[in-house]
Amino acid sequence: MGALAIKNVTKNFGDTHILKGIDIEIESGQFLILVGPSGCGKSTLMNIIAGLESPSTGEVHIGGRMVNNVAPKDRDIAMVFQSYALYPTMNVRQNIAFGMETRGVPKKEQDEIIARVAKMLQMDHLLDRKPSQLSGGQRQRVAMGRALARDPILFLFDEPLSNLDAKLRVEMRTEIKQLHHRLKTTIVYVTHDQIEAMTLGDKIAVMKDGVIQQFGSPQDIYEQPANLFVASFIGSPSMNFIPCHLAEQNGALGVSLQSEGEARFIALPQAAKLVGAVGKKVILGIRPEQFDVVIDSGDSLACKVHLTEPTGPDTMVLTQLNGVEVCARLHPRDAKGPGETVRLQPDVSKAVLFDAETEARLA
Amino acid sequence: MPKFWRGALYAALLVAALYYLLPLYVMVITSIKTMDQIRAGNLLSLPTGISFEAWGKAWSGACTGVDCSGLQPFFWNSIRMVIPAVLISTTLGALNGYVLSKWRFRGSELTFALILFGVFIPFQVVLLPMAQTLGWFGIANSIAGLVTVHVIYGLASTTLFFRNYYVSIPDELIKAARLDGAGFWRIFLRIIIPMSTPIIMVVLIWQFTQIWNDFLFGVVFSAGDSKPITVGLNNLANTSTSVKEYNVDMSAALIAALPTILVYVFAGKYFVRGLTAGAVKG
Amino acid sequence: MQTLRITLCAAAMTVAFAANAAEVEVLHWWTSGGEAKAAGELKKMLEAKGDKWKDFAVAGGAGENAMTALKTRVVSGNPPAAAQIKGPAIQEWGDEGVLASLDDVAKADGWDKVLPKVVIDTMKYKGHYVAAPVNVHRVNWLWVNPELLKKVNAKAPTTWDEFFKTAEALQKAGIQPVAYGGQPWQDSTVFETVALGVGGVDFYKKAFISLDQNTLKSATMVKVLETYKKIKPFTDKNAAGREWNLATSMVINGKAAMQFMGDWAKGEFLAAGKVPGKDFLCVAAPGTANAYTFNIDSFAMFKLANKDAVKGQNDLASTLVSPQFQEIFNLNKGSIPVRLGADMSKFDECGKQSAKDFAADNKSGTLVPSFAHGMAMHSATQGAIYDVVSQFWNDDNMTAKSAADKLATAAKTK
Amino acid sequence: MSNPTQSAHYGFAERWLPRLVLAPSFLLTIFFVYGFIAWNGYLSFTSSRLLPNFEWAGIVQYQALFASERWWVAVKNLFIFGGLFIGGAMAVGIFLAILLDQKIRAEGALRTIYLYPMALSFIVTGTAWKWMLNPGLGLEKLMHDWGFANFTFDWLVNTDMSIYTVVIAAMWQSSGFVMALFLAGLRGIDESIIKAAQIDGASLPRIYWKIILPALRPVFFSTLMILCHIAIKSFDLVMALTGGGPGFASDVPATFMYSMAFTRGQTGLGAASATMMLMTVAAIVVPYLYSELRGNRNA
Repeated sequence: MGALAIKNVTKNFGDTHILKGIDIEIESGQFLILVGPSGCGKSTLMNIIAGLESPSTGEVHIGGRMVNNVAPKDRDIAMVFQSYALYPTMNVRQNIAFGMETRGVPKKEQDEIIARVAKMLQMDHLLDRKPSQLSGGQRQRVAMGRALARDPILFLFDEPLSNLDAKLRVEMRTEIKQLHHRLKTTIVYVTHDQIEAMTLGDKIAVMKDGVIQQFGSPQDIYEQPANLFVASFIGSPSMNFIPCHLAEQNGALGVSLQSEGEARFIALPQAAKLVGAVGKKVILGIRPEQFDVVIDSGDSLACKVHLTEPTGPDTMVLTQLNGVEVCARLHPRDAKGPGETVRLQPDVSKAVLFDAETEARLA
Repeated sequence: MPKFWRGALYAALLVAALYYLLPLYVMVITSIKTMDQIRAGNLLSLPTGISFEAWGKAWSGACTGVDCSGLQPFFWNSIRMVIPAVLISTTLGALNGYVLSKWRFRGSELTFALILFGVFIPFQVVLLPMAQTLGWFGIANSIAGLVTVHVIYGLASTTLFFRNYYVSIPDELIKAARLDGAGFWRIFLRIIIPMSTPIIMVVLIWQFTQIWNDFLFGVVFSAGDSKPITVGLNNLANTSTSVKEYNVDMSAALIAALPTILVYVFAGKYFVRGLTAGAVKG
Repeated sequence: MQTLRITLCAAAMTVAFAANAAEVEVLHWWTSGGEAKAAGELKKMLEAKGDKWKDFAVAGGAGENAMTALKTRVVSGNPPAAAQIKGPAIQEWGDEGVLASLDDVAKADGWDKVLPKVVIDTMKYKGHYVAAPVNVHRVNWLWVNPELLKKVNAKAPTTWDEFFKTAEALQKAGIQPVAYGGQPWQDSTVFETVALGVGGVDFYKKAFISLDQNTLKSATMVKVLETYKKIKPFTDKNAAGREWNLATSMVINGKAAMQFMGDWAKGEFLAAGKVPGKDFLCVAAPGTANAYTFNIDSFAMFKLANKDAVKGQNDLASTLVSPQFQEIFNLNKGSIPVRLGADMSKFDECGKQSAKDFAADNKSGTLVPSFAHGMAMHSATQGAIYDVVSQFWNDDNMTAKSAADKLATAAKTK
Repeated sequence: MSNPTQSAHYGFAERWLPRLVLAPSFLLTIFFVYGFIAWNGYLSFTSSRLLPNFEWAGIVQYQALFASERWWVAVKNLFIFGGLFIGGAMAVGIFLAILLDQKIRAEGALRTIYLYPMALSFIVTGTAWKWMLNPGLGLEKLMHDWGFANFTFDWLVNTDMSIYTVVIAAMWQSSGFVMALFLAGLRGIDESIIKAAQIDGASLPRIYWKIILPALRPVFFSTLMILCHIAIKSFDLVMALTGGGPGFASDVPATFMYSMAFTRGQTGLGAASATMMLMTVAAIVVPYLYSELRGNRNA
């Protein structure tokens, strides 16, 4: 059994069902991301893993051991909190030492561990300061140091970067990733930021309304989203969703796209999976980067540019297809100004199709 | 801000200060006058000379009934009453606040509401039942009885103060400490208490003044040798020989007020600071 | 019955924390000059008998705070050995079953023989002595500063007409005619004196002992009230809340000419070194020369579990009634001894007069209990009547007629 | 998501300790507050006189209470006193807090001066106030000495006005505390809101009236509760200053109860009046507590 296994865990507060049957299993050394909008239950799940709350039903296994009835301190875990939760009246050294003190680690050993952790996180010079004398980034570092000192089999990170400014967040993200590479410990990481999820995770569990929508590798989730929600949540700018009808034309299955009065039938590659859905309302999902600019081609559409958003390497071009706003990520040299027309060709080989009613992926 | 308004602002503040200081001024000035000066002047007139005779008399010589030991014994009674009462009620309040904010359980909110309502009951309601109960416990008319009464009826406010303060301490701190292996008591002693200085100051000051100044419980639940200073003062001020010695009355009043005034002068800033730190939240 | 059981139960518990041997805790509110001196004498005599006096004085509000303290002490099962209780209140406390019998002491000291009947009746609850009397006060005195009266060529008034004539003359001469203390019990003290003077003994008895509705609403009562209110213009504005002895000192110091007050006021005159008959006069209040409103101070003894304390109680009771104490105490307090035929030689004119009148009025049946001093009615009724009297005195818009009606209603309070 | 920390299944101590710690206070409250309320409630239906007894007498005490003129005077006084005192202390306190918030020199000293009356017992200051308000000794005499012969200030001894002297003294005692509470609130307000309003061109009074004071709603309510509670319980204040007088003109329910139950031997009537006081308090406090605790749960 892996480092962490969650089996059919539910959590109810009275009539409110926070978690509705969660199943997750990861291997030792993996980096698991729990991602989802606020209120999806990810923090509750985290607390259950930590033992700070108990599940209504189901089991939590850590390191192959059923820990439902094990106190948080005995689960061999460490946690980094969103607010860092540093003890305000203790200096950094005492903050790190507190847990070891409680566990009865000899003083000498404590000092060694603190020295090692401080060196690893380059915060030797902060050891005698109080949390109130530290910057946000430094506090974050101390909070991680406190977790590292524990040397647990499982690290829990509860949105550790969301209180930092953008630049620092990127830096710390990298640092956490490096740390993971170096230490090879198992990490469970809660975030609502999909970029963090993509960049850090070995495995991502996308949650909504107390249910795991999809559990898989970042690439899986990006390319093969299980449903409309996952597709919309992961990726920035978000995937374009174009309502259309699935039709058959000349023996091929496809959808019709319209722009500026012009209509094109686009044949879809995964025809085999779609046979049963012919005639249904579907939603075509195309990521912004799956558009190419062409001079003229049978499958391309003339689109009028409404707005451009240059980001440097790319330029986002907003236009309309089938009456909905669509964003295309283009090379700056291909982008046209607002009011001008650009011919776009969707690359449907990677496009996905959702059932308009169930929002589940068809292909 | 224009100069004129700035001036008006200070003027308003000074007028207010005079209003607050007037009774104190009258008390101090009268206490150091002799009776002749009091008769000759009016209540604001300055003394022609300073005399602490009245203070001495109020402290150790003024008579109530056949007892002429002044306020001194009552003062020590109050000290012996106020110290344990304040410490016990503060400790209990801190523990209650800690549980009610950080270790909630089914029914804890209801318990809080029940305790909180205790702040508001008119104390006249409890006098007779309390007297009987203290009799049962064998601590009627003793300092121990008074301490008990003050602890019980101080609980509601101390609990409220601490609970409201602790609510503003993030729960994550408790979670972190639990992951660090600390239990209920260790978290309280090592994490919560060190963070509580502002609110402890508020509660100590509050309880000290409340208990020191109490008259109702004092007059009802004390006997000859356990009377607190407010009762002693009342006896003294209402004991009238044919000449009312205003200077002795005022000195006695000031002696009775001195501890609380000193507390406010020297610790008042902690009081305001503590209130700012969350005691009045919500 | 249940009360009794609870009290007994509580009393039993006091055993565990009983006070030191033979320590007599005495609750009283004798805190003013003359009173305190008198209490000091009692303490001395008791200590001569080997008992320890534990003072439990509660000042303020004519014993209001003291009653509160007493009540909670009794409820808590830890009553003082003795408390200053008098009049019908003795019966009320007796009803609660908390008073101790003094029959042994009374028999040994022959109280039945030496005390007048009115006193004996008051001290007994259901045939047993439960309280020891200390003195008899006459309430219906008028205290006069003769020097001030001389200035307007007046003599001490004996009728109400004279009184008001004198008062007007004094006022014209720029002298404050009446020293007054505006506290409910003082309001009622003056009121009952007026009632006795204007209405007479029978009226007084019917109104304040029988609480007869018709009498209380009668035209006489209206007249009494009107007369009472007529005094107000002759008092000063600062009277509200003033202690009685401060009012007395106004007469002593020549700031006011007269005061209606019981004979405890004399203690203040004497303490100020004034000589009766010369520096001040004591005369029966207008229209009351042949009547006597009495106020008997007494100490009721509470049941105590501690045997030694009981001995102390008996010593105290015996001392209180003893001729030596009666003399010393009453010389200080301004009242007269309760014992019949006590030696009055050391007493001053006022005291002698009072003793003589007491004996005479005892015979003629014109001895009436003072309601203002809790001698005539239960405390609840008395309180309700206090309320009406004080309200009438203070509220200048209230008519005498409506006050009389309110008195009648108040008298129904149980 | 901030859920209250929940005890998990494990750990007997952690599950029961909180309850155990709270238990003494809970039991004390149940017995000494609610038990005594019930005790008192029962007494109000008995014929208790000098001492409590337990003979059932029905509602006679309430009938007597409602028929008592003095009780209604006390109730009326409570409304006059409560209204003026709460309004006055609130207004003065807020005003002073705003003034002190203008970056004043010697703020600390002024704050202490405004706050110190809170530290004093009315048994103490009543002595001084009584003297100052006494027409023959205090202010009136002072003004006469200064040559204002027609100045009169006799509220203390005036049946219609004596309750207002209680208001003056009570405001003196409590307004500084209100000031402290509001000052604490003002210091907690985000300065950028004020800056934004200044950029919008709002005048200072307008900023306070429209933006800052509304933001202090919670402080306002807790202060209101504290003042209500002081007003209803005010006892030593009235006792020390007027003793309920002249007559019973400045009686309030607390002093009414005290004199009935303790000096008049009408314990049953006193208990009935205490029950009425309690119900008044409950009518104000219970809805407040309810909304307060509900609010906390949703926060």
